[in-house]
Amino acid sequence: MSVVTSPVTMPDKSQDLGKEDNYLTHTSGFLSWALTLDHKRIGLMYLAGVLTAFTAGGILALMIRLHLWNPNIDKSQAWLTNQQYNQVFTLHGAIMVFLFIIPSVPAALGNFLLPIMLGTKDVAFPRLNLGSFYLWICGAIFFLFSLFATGLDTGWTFYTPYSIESQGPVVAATMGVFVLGFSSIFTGLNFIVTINTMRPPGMTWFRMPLFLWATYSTSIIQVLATPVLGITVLLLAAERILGIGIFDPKLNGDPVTFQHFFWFYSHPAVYIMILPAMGIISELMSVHSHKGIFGYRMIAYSSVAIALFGFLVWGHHMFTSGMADVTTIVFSALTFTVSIPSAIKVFNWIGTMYQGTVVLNTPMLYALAFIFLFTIGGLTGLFLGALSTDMHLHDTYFVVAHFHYVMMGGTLVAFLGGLFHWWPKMTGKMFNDFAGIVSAAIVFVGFNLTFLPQFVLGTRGMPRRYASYVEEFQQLHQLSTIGAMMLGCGLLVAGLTLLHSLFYGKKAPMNPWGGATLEWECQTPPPHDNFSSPPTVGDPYDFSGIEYDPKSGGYIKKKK
Amino acid sequence: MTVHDTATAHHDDHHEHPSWLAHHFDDAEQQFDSGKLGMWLFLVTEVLFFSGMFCAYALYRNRNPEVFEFCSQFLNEKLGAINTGVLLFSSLTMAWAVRASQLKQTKILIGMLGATLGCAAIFLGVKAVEYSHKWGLGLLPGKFYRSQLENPVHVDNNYLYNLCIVPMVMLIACALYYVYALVTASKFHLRVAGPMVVAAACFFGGVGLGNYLESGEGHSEHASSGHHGSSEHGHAEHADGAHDSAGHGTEEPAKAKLSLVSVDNSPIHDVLVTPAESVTPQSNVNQSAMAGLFFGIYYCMTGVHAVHILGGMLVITWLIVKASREEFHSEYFGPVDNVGLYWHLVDFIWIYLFPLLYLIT
Amino acid sequence: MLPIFADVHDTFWFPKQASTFAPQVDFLYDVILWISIIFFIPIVIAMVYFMVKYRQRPGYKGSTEALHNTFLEVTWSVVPTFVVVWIFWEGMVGYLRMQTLPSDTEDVKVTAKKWVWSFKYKNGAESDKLYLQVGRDAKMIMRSDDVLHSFFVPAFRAKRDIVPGRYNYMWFQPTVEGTFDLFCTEYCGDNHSGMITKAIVQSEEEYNKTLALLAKEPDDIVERGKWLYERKACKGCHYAGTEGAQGPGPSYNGSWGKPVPLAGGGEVVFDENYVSNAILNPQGQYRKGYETASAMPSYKGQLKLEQIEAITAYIQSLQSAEPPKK
Amino acid sequence: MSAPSTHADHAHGNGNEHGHGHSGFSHPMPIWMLLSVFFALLVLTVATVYQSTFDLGNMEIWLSLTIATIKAGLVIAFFMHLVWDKPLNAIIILGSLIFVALFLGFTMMDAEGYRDNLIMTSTLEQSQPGATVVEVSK
Repeated sequence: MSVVTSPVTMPDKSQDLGKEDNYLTHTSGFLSWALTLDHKRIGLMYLAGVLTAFTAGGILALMIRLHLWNPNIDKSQAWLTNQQYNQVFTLHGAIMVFLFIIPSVPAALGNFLLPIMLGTKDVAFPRLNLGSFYLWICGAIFFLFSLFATGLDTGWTFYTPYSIESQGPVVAATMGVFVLGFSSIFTGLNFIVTINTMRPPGMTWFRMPLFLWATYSTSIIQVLATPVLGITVLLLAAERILGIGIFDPKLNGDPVTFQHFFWFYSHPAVYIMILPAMGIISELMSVHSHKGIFGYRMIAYSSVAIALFGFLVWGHHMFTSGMADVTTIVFSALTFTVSIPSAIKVFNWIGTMYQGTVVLNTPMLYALAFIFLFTIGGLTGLFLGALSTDMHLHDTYFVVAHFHYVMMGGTLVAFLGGLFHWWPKMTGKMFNDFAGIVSAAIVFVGFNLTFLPQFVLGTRGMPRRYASYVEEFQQLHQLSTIGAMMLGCGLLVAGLTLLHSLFYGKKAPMNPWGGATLEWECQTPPPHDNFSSPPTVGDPYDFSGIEYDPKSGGYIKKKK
Repeated sequence: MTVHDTATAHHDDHHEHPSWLAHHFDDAEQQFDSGKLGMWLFLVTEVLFFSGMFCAYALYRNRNPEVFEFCSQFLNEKLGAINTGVLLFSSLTMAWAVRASQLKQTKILIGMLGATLGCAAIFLGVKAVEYSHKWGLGLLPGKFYRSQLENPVHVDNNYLYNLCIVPMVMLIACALYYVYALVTASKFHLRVAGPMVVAAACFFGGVGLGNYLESGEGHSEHASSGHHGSSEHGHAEHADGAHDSAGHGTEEPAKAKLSLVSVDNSPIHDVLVTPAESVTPQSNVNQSAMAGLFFGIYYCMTGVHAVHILGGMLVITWLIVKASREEFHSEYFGPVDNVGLYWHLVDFIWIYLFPLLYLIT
Repeated sequence: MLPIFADVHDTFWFPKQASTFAPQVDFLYDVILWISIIFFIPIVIAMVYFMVKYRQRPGYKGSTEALHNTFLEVTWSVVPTFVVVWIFWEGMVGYLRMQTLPSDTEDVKVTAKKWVWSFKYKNGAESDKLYLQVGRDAKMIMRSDDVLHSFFVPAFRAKRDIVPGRYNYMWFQPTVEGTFDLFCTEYCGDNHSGMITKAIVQSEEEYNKTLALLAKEPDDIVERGKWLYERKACKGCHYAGTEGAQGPGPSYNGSWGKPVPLAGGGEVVFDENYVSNAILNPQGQYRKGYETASAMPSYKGQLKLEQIEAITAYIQSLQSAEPPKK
Repeated sequence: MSAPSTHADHAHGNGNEHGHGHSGFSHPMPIWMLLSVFFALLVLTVATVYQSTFDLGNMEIWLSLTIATIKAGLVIAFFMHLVWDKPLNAIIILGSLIFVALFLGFTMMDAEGYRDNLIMTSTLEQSQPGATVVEVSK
């Protein structure tokens, strides 16, 4: 544990490159990273991990889209066989959900930011934090195994009884999910404890940045919902190995019960994915508008409300599976309750821009793209929440488009925005803003081109998970494929922009955007212990007196 | 899970950090509160984790109550009750251990932790008897279910011996460790090795106890037992050949076609059975799609619970090591307290499992 | 004005409205669409307007004060609440209409199996396409033989999962004669996307004629083989066409009378004997290259000897065709 | 929640010499209380075994669950010393029960609703891989 030697007291404005002591240079060597207890390094390792997973999942997505260029009625002309196609979409879903989206914002950005934003030295349980990371690695290995073994083809939902009789390595995949679940639980647990017990003097609940509120709400879901996923996949594994019969209709088990179990986690999981993204947007909108957030309390409360309501609506994934009528109706009614807090947030974000000073840089453009895309995602949810329209749209491309608007147009875009926003803080390097803006534009256009046609496909009745389709759908599919290629290019540009900055980027100032939260009062990149003395906590959205300083290229706080 | 006893004795802060206080905490109380809150949250995840199985239980019991009534009689409620008592006692010793750690009574602390460990081992020993007995009868989960009711069954119980292999190895290892401690006369090693030997031996005590209750006593009573809990001891299965038609008035042995079932994954067990169709009211229930489902749930619930016991034994051993180094005192007893919370939760789960599985009438 | 997307005709946006449910569903869809547009357009306009008006530029300095307006916040919480309550209500009413079975219905027993549909009618007729009578309420009594499936006819705006271990029911009333796509929309394995058939809506007269025809087993042995092939779930896995399509099982085309390699090693001649073995006792008869296919069920007790002969005759009749490449 | 932790000059300078002096957060439980809780639990266990010998019909499960809940309550309140703990911890653990109830409640309600549609498999061929059945006539 060489990492925890005593930190050198930081010189306040050290500008000598190479000699600077920060969390990146504090110690060196492979073990100093592999065994680090520093939340910032763990966050960075998570970041590398989730981005790798995202690349893998993204390549699989492009394979899906390329395969669907043709209707593939004639199998000999098809690029992938049906079995291969099924494996590709299964792994695309599983990797994106379990390895990328769920840990993306909370585990990668959250780990890095949460203690700094809160003004503490570390999370409450640094070892547990490292443990979660290794659990994530372990889960990723299980998934890799599924990828290279005979091929998992159950869909990421593992619906029984297909998952009981499928030839794929379902047990390995479920173990992967189990382990990843615990990784997620421990992260959430760590964050809740950190926020509850370690806030420095002055950091009251309502002085917390909204990102922390969002992370806190997310953590509640992680702790409450993920264990149910754990037991579900464990029972599924037992079902395959021992044939216990709980989910197997051949043994009088009930597949609908599996769906209840699965969605009791997996619906709240949707909020694990989107809530931290909303937190990021709250930060981005206010910092880049240089304007206090509109209706702070409403946003904070709505995060918690979404987290709690999120537990009441899982049944809307099962409207056509033959649930009882009463349950169906109750779930439909509850589903609509979630839409309200989400709507409130959108209005508040727009209200934040009013009369502010809006800087249209890369993070802000991603944030604006988020609002556009997330609003579409949210509104199309109304079609699916209403029972009679859902009877038509369920399990069609409409659903596919809807959740990609929320998960990808929402979470991914916010994640990218956040990544660009905090990149200077994390790496100490500024990226090329123009290239970033170009990437945001391509991603935005490409995304809409990919998924808008899918809404139409869905209303026309194109079912999900089809390796081949009726020829009348071809044009729309091709449009979608073109969009996907474009989206891929946009993401590539974004990635290259960030990579480029690592090597050629200018040195980042302490506060490049003019933020008022604590991480901007911390050195860039932050020192090993974050704050040598407890920071003075003020209003996280008080931008008065923060002014641009041409000398350093960043913002500084003028004393009033 | 627990608070770090981090050995990182560094700090350039204003106040000194003692070795047991992690560098990122301000004071002992903050560290304790964090650890405790973390533990409670972990317990929440445990509760929800088990709730999945309770949900499955409730669902299928509600759907097929007769299956649960029928199958419950194969569970020996005496063993269940004994195990409940053992776990309750271990909870007592664990709570006492927490008290001892707060008062820095090292000897009592080690004794109490050792007692808890021993109780856990007894619990597992009894469990091993229960499991192996059921396996021998073909009372297996789901599709492997092969029970043939209360017909003459000859159980050659090799499963129990197999289950005892690992504990036996553990016992030998602990004994060797104890000898080593004696030889080196190290106070620390003696303190650790003592409870471990006792605990490992307790497992076999549990096996003996279980065997006594399962075979010795049940024997004389089960001849008159019917199926639906009309008798106090409904576990009416194993017996030797003399009992063949006693529990089964409706059937004439002469008509019975007997099958010889050999299960080939272990030394051959010859189980004399009648085909299911000759059994009247239970024939619907006594099949893998019905009773098998119950045993699927039974093994999942008790199995996952047993895994938690094992996990608990590991952390208690860790506590014994720490306690032997005299690390705990009134400002630093978080680990004992938190492991205690975990242990009580395991007990808590069993408090529900016992009546729900064993006491259905 | 209202129906911008949905229409009684087959439009670019929606399939034809071919059941009594369709206009209701499309109506609600259109209303929600309008509501969404009414919310979405102002949001985007406000966003773009603020982006331009308050953009950072020399000589402009915006306020930094955090705003908060209770009236506004309450308004934009309460108004959407009423809107979604209405949407919920409409959706529920429509759903209940779909769930309430009318008393006099034409019952069809639907069996879904990997990856074929089978429809049984009152007169004992059986088909792999769904025949319906226009203007008459049809009730589907659905069960699955293996995994989850889902019955979906987009033109009817009707969908319901088929869950193994239980019956699921649905009903609808076709209003237009014609042929419509019938999809399986719940993922069911390798050939999920091939589990497509047609729903054919006919006039009363034609419908009765079709049923009568379907109820009769053809006399010609080859025809009968084909008839059985289509009805006994062979078609889901074994292709018989010449277009080169391939299923999870070996194709019926070609290689008749020639030796074929077996998965377990060795060869066997593709003849009457092999066909009947493979039908009655598929385990151990898998052809090389098809081991990974999902297991074929045994047809012991399901097919009579002369039926197996008819299938054999049908397979034999296909021998001239070239075997498709795997 | 962490209000007391903010007074930084908490007296813990020499951590090894604490002996019996308790700082603010350790509350050793008296032995008589531990023992009496334990005996109460034992008595309840005997009671629950005893009640199972009567045929109480539907009441039986509720009675045994009630006894189990009392026992669980005793364990939580005293052994886990929740009564002396911070209210937050109590809220957390009791709150989790709400979610358990939600989970069980909805799933059960639904299963009850479609119960009539189920096809119960009453006879299945009992095939077990690896088992050979030899028929012996008596």
